[in-house]
Amino acid sequence: MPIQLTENNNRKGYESKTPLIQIKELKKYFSIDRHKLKAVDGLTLDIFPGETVGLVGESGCGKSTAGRTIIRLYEPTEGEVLYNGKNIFSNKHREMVKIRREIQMIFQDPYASLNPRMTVEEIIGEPFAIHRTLSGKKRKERIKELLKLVGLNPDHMSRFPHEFSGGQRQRIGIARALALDPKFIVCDEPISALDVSIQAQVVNLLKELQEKMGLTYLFIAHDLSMVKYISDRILVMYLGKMVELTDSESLYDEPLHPYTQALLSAVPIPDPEVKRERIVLKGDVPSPIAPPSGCVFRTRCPVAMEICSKVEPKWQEVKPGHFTACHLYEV
Amino acid sequence: MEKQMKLTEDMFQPVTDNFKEAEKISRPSISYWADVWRRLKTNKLAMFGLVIIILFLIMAIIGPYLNGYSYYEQDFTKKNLKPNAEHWFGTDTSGRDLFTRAWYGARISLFIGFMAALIDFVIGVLYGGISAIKGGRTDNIMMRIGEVLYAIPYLLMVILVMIAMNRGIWPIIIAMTITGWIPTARLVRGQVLQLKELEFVHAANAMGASISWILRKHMIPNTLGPILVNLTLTVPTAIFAEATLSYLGLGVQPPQASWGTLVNDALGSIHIGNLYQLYIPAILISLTMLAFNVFGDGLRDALDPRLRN
Amino acid sequence: MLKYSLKRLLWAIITLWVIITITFIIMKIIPGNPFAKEGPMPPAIYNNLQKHYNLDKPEIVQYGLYLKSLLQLDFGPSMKSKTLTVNDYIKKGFPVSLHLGLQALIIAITFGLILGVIAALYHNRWPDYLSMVIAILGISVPSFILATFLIQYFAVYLKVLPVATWKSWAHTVLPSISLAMLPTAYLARLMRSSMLEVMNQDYMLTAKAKGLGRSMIIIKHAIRNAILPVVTVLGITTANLVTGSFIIEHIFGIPGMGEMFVKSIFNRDYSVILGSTVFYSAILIFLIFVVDVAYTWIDPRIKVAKENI
Amino acid sequence: QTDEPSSSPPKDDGEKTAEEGKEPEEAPAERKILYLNNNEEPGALHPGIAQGTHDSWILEHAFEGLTKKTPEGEIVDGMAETWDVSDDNLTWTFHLKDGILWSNGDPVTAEDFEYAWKYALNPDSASDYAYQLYYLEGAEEYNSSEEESKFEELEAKVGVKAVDEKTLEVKLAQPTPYFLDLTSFYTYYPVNKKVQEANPDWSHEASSYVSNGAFKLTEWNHKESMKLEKNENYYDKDKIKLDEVQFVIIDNEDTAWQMYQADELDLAYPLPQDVQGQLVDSGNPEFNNGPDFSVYYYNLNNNVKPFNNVKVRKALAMAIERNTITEHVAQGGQKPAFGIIPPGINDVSGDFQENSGDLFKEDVEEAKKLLAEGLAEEGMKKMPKFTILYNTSDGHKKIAEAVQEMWRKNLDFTVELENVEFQVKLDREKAGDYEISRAGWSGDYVDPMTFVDLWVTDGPFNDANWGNPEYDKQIEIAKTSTDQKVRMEAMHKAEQILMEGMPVVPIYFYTKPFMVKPHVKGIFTPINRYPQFIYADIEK
Amino acid sequence: MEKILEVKDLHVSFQTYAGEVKAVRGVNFDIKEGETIGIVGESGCGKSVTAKSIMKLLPNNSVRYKQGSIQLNGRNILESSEKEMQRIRGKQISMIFQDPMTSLNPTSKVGNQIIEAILRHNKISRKEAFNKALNMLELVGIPQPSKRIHQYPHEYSGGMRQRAMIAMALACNPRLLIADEPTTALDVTIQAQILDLMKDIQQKTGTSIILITHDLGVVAEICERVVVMYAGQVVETATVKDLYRKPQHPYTEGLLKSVPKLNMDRKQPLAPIIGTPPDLIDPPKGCPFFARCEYAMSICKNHSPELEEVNPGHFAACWLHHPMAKKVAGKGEANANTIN
Ligand SMILES: Nc1ncnc2c1ncn2[C@@H]1O[C@H](COP(=O)(O)OP(=O)(O)OP(=O)(O)O)[C@@H](O)[C@H]1O
Ligand SMILES: Nc1ncnc2c1ncn2[C@@H]1O[C@H](COP(=O)(O)OP(=O)(O)OP(=O)(O)O)[C@@H](O)[C@H]1O
Ligand SMILES: [Mg+2]
Ligand SMILES: [Mg+2]
Repeated sequence: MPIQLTENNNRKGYESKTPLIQIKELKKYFSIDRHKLKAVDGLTLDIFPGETVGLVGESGCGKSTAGRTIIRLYEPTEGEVLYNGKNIFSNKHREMVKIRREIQMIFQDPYASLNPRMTVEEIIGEPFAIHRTLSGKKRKERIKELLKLVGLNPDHMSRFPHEFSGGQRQRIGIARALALDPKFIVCDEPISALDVSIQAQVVNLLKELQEKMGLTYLFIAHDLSMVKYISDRILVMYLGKMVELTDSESLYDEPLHPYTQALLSAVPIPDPEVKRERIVLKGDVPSPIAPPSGCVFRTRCPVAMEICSKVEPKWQEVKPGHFTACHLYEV
Repeated sequence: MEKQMKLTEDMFQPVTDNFKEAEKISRPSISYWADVWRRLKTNKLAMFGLVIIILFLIMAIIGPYLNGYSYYEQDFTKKNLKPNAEHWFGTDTSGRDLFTRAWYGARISLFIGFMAALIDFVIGVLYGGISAIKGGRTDNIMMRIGEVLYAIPYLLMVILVMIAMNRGIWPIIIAMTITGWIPTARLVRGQVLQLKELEFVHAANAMGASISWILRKHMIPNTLGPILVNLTLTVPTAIFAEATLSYLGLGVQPPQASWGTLVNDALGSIHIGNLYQLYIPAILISLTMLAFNVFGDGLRDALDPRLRN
Repeated sequence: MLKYSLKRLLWAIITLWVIITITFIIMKIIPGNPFAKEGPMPPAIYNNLQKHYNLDKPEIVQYGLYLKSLLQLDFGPSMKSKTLTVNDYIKKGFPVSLHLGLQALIIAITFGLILGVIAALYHNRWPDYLSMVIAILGISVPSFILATFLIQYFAVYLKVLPVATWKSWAHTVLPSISLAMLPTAYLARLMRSSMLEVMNQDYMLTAKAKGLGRSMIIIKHAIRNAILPVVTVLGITTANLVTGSFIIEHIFGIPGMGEMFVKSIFNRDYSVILGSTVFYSAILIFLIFVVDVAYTWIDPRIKVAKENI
Repeated sequence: QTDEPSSSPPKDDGEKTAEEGKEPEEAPAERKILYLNNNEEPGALHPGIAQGTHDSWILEHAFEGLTKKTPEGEIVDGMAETWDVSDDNLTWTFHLKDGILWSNGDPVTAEDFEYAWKYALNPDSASDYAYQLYYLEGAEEYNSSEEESKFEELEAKVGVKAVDEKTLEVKLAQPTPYFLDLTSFYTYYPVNKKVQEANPDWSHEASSYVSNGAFKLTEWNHKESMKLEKNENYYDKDKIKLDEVQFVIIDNEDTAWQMYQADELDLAYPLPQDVQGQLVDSGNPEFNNGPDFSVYYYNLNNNVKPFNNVKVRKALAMAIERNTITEHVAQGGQKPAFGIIPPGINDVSGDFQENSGDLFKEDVEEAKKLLAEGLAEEGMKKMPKFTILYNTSDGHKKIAEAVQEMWRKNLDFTVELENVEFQVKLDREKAGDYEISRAGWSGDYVDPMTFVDLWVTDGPFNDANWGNPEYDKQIEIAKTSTDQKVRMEAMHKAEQILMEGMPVVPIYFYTKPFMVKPHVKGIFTPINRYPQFIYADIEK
Repeated sequence: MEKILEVKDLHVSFQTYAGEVKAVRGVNFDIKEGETIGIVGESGCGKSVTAKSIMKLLPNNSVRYKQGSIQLNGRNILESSEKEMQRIRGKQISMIFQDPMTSLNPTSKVGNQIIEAILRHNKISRKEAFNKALNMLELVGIPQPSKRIHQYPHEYSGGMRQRAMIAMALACNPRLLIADEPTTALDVTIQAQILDLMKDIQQKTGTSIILITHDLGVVAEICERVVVMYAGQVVETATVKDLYRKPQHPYTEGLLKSVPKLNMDRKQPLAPIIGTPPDLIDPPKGCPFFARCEYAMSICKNHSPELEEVNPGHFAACWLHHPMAKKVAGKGEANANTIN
């Protein structure tokens, strides 16, 4: 089913700008035992320079896969991603290496994404070494600068990742991502593994850098409060599909899709006196190998209707700049 | 104790310079390898192994010159002498000095052992690494090739090598490694398949790193633990393989000696009671095995991040 | 599963074919002639022999003829024995080698696992060292020495067991032990390291938290998880053991198949070389398949189809 | 019944060892059993296609030819009662004994001989030893024929014919003084024609095995063991004391020796080298050492420089200390060889070898001189790099090492050693792809000819590629003459010429050291055979 | 209500190459029957070590119980033998581990793993144990338990695995359940399910629960009392309400502040606690939070504050509550006021 597009899912007010990244009908299937696992099933989105787009959804709904496919860590099954108007999937290796300078990624697990047997200097210097841009003294200077930028002590250059705390490690990862002056960074749950106080440190840093350097983020997370805080627009995914997309305020103020509503209600609020009516979803996320027919959310949806099991809901702009795919809003 | 303390007002003055200490990391900075070495050092057994290995290496170099005999000179009037002041390890059935021959043998055996291990390592890592990184069809075919190589009669290949290259130490080493790298490659492949999915490898990919870069900078250092242990097993295994080849008559050519040929030559001594001829090379081999194994174990433990704090 | 097995069978046939072809080529490259004989060999005699075994035909024809008879499961006549065909060799030798090999395998698995588990449980304490020393002794005494010693002590000196030949169960004891020594040691080392790995896993803590006793934890939770690498190795080891060991059979005068692998090569007995290679490869490929199936049984997470190596 | 798994023997064997190896006394009628070891699984127990010692040791006891040898080495009547020779020495007529039977009860006929010999000569049989029959008229032509269509015609021309059931007529291609000796050789044994025609594979299993000798094969567990039992149909059965001979097949001297020590074997041959050395001087009554009809020598490839130079060849021969080798390396009481023909053959008067004496001397100084001269003649300054090729074996290795060391010490050059598999060594010798190679030759029949024959120009075993017309002439004389005196003289001359030219370097004459348990009596060792047990007895 | 567990002045250290890691340095708390308490604190502050000490599950070769006691029904666990502990574990105290992926044995069926725990502590037949396990799976809301009981962990989803862990932990009706970050690895919707389930079960069985987490939201949802730990020490304990309303320790306050509120202005930066916790090999002499504290005073640097009752039932370890601090604050700078 082709997703109905309204101006490429653009946010209101952005229509005139040229997007930095245009994702069109992106699909990524994994084959497992001759079955197809539709990890990402039709993602269409424009990301504009200087903007932060949040990507939320339950664990396993395809967020990381989407992020990784966008920067071509995976080859897509279908669809294209235009970077500055050029499809990155049709690039040859040489051109791709060039693009890799401008597109970076921050990984979910700060420890796992740093080679435990490299010093911080080597880790942050790796992009320079791979692209042979800076060397020797200059490289060292730049590494020091980067460390300072992310709030680390440049004297710690010769240390190993295991000698740092979680927050510090994530900063090393950020420094590495910033090394080549990227334009676009996919942040794949950069804070999920950290505890609250450190989460705040990292998020502050990311925002600060965005302001300073005009960065564009795709911010993946499943912690809605943090995503809301950092994102301009938020895309909600469920089982590989886009479920809802709008700017962060409207998403929180009036979530349309029942899944979004449940998601929002499930966020625990650190205040014992605020007792919110929680929508506890029944059952588990269905297997992406055999997704339910019709609307993929219907098996857990508290307001499922008959039609939901038969017809896949259309992607539509319910309000200006607020898109969703749900039969409740179909006319 | 705080209760008895005299509290004064100025103790309760706010301070502002406290944040300076916030980022302090008080744990001593110790590099990965220094840490490995430190842990290795505390492992007495591993150090014992290392000392023996080094000692044997030194003896392999200087041992044959220590008592003035040559490894080839026969003196039948002095055959089958038990170890004595003149001949420290005794003499063999041809009256050759066993001390000299034992250390000359160490030279050949250890050389074969180290070279075989090194070659296994290089080929195994490259082959296994590339196979795993490339994955899919390439991997399948590369592994099949390994399987085929493994199934072709080993001796046939040994003979082929010996014919192609004439006899000598190198053909033996090549004969030893001709299939020896396959287990190493499988091991590395298994490791790399795991590592391949680790985030830091993806990170390197995302930066546009090439396969050789990833292999060099990320895979090898992180598989070094099991590989090194495997290597320490390969060294003695190769020494043995040479012994077995000697038994089959494919070992080094006389009058050169290796530990394998010494053991082999002395096999008959079991019937006539000059067992020292057998014991001496056998003990040297066993000690080497022991040394490499305890060292390998120690290294394994030292490199295992979960055992470190 | 059936489809998967069929696919594997197809691969096996292709692999076998490649193995046969390469072996055939090597066999023809290396010098030596099955009929060379000390003493006068008038050309007529030589020609008759060549003709009798089809060796006078072009090599490609010989290759074709061989493949053809293989398809009929006929490995052809031996060029050295005018009495036994290669099929006879296998029919006669395999049950013997299988018996010996399985017995050795049982010893190796039992003791290897016990030693390995004990070593891991008492990591870096004396039982670990003891088990290591036992394992080292197993590795560091070549089987031909060990076998000779065992005979000398138990059969010649104590006279509690027969020296050699293959007649009663008593005759199988010494060869089984000699044969089992190396794999025992190897499995022990392997089991130790994988046990160490498993003991650090979270689910071991879960088991402990349930209040399970130590031995229960090990039996029910640790061993099954740790045994995977052992099983991997067992594939090849079993193939090697059940097809006989030349040295052990040679020393103990056992009518197994091991001799055929080595002697046929030394004798350039072409049909036996090919026959033993095919037989060995088939067993090897089959056992690797069994191992892959065993993987799924041991660790339900592993899908057979994914493991198509 | 031989296919039965070895379930019964194990028991008594197990008990045997438990009883400290005393021969099983529980055998009801005190069966006399001899326990032996055959080194290898026989390749064929068929007289026509048998191919070596491992086969012949069994065949010699299971079969009997027209003639046989006494323990003293004399040729006496076997299957044939009497024989006549024509004046030209070309036609032999054998008259078979009466009442000679196959082990299955069939009578042994002259036809069985004719059939057997022609069977061996048939090119299709691909017999290794068919050339032993080339002395017959038309034999070589038949055996070397390539066209199958002509086989029948050629077969008919072969000089052997059963005149009647009891008479065998043999026509030789040329007079052969030692033909009678040959008739005791296994290629000349008969084969039961009826059995062979009914079941061409009769010799593959004990169950179908039929023979005409003192013993019959009753059990053959391939590659494992064999059992010979007394043949009740044998005409001379009263002289046979043993009831049974049990062979194990073990190809490892060390193990066989250990079995002997553990009383599992009654006879150990061959012995491990080190053990031999100890036993030779020990005076152990179980130790026996008979002469062997073999010589151990080194081939020098006369086509390769500088071995084309006789002085170099001589120098090499003279610089080897043979006593050291026999005493300390081979250690089997072997005799240093200064000629090529081993002791044990009768000359016209006395022993041929003794009459020859030492045909050259060991002399280091002389050797040095000769080497220098020889090299100079060849325009070489020093000995080039070369290799001694030997087939893989510890014994050969040790001798090669000793020779290597002697040449290094005495002549001051270093030779390399190279071992290859037997099949490769032979192949390379044939192809001339070697410099020096170790070799040995065991006489097929008891006549010096079996040795001197080897080095005729372009002879089939002349791997040294040497040639000397004078030598060839002497051989021709010895071959054609029927006068023993003339023949022996010619062969003495030939041996002298050979040692003068030194194409091969003799090292030693083999011996046959073996151990027999004291309770075994009557083992004898014909000069070119394994220890024979046909008349052996066990006395306890 | 009766106290079923009392941790008194617990000190736990680890022997490591760099020296002694003083992971827990004087922890006091107790839990009454049927109560749910939360232990919160940043990563590495000693929560898990405390929990594992209660089960005596810390690695024998490096751990040292330096001081203090853990009283379970009046018996000191630290003095119990391994045999006795085996009887206590699973029966009296159960534990749920952080990562459901790795905490279940991958090669053993889920059912068997539960049955095993039941059989260990009850003298019943395997059949009965099977039925009990089936019940437990049903209780924790696993659909089609009779089918699921025969499946392997990898055939379960993450949430189901965690529920299986809970079923296993509850199988022998333990009196105390220690849940060490039971939902950290799960996403919010599953987390909500699990938390609901735990509440539910507690109501049914009256089990006491110690919930360890660093997610303040989770604590707010289901706990009655909270213990805040920092650098191996308890810095504050109070009822949930008191703690969230009026945190009495700057660290607790910092923790609460660093969480973004859903209705927060996106322009305004978050307020994290600066810096990282001290290294426990060489813990500071004074207040461990000194280096990160906004309200630090000179006394904090060298003198460690005691845990004292600030308000009824609300304990905190901070010099700011010392009368003198209030006096100083009253004189001039008003920074101390913020905390109250
Ligand atoms: N390399 C792969 N091969 C096969 N399946 C995969 C692969 N990577 C991801 N998947 C599957 O694709 C689906 C989406 O995974 P993905 O990692 O994108 O989820 P996610 O939304 O990032 O989840 P989380 O929040 O847990 O990180 C999952 O069902 C996962 O099992
Ligand atoms: N086995 C051990 N050996 C040495 N130090 C340890 C060990 N286990 C824990 N520690 C140390 O004890 C301290 C407290 O660890 P603990 O696991 O209790 O933290 P936690 O509060 O549970 O943190 P998290 O939220 O990350 O689980 C840490 O500094 C840790 O490094
Ligand atoms: Mg993800
Ligand atoms: Mg923890």
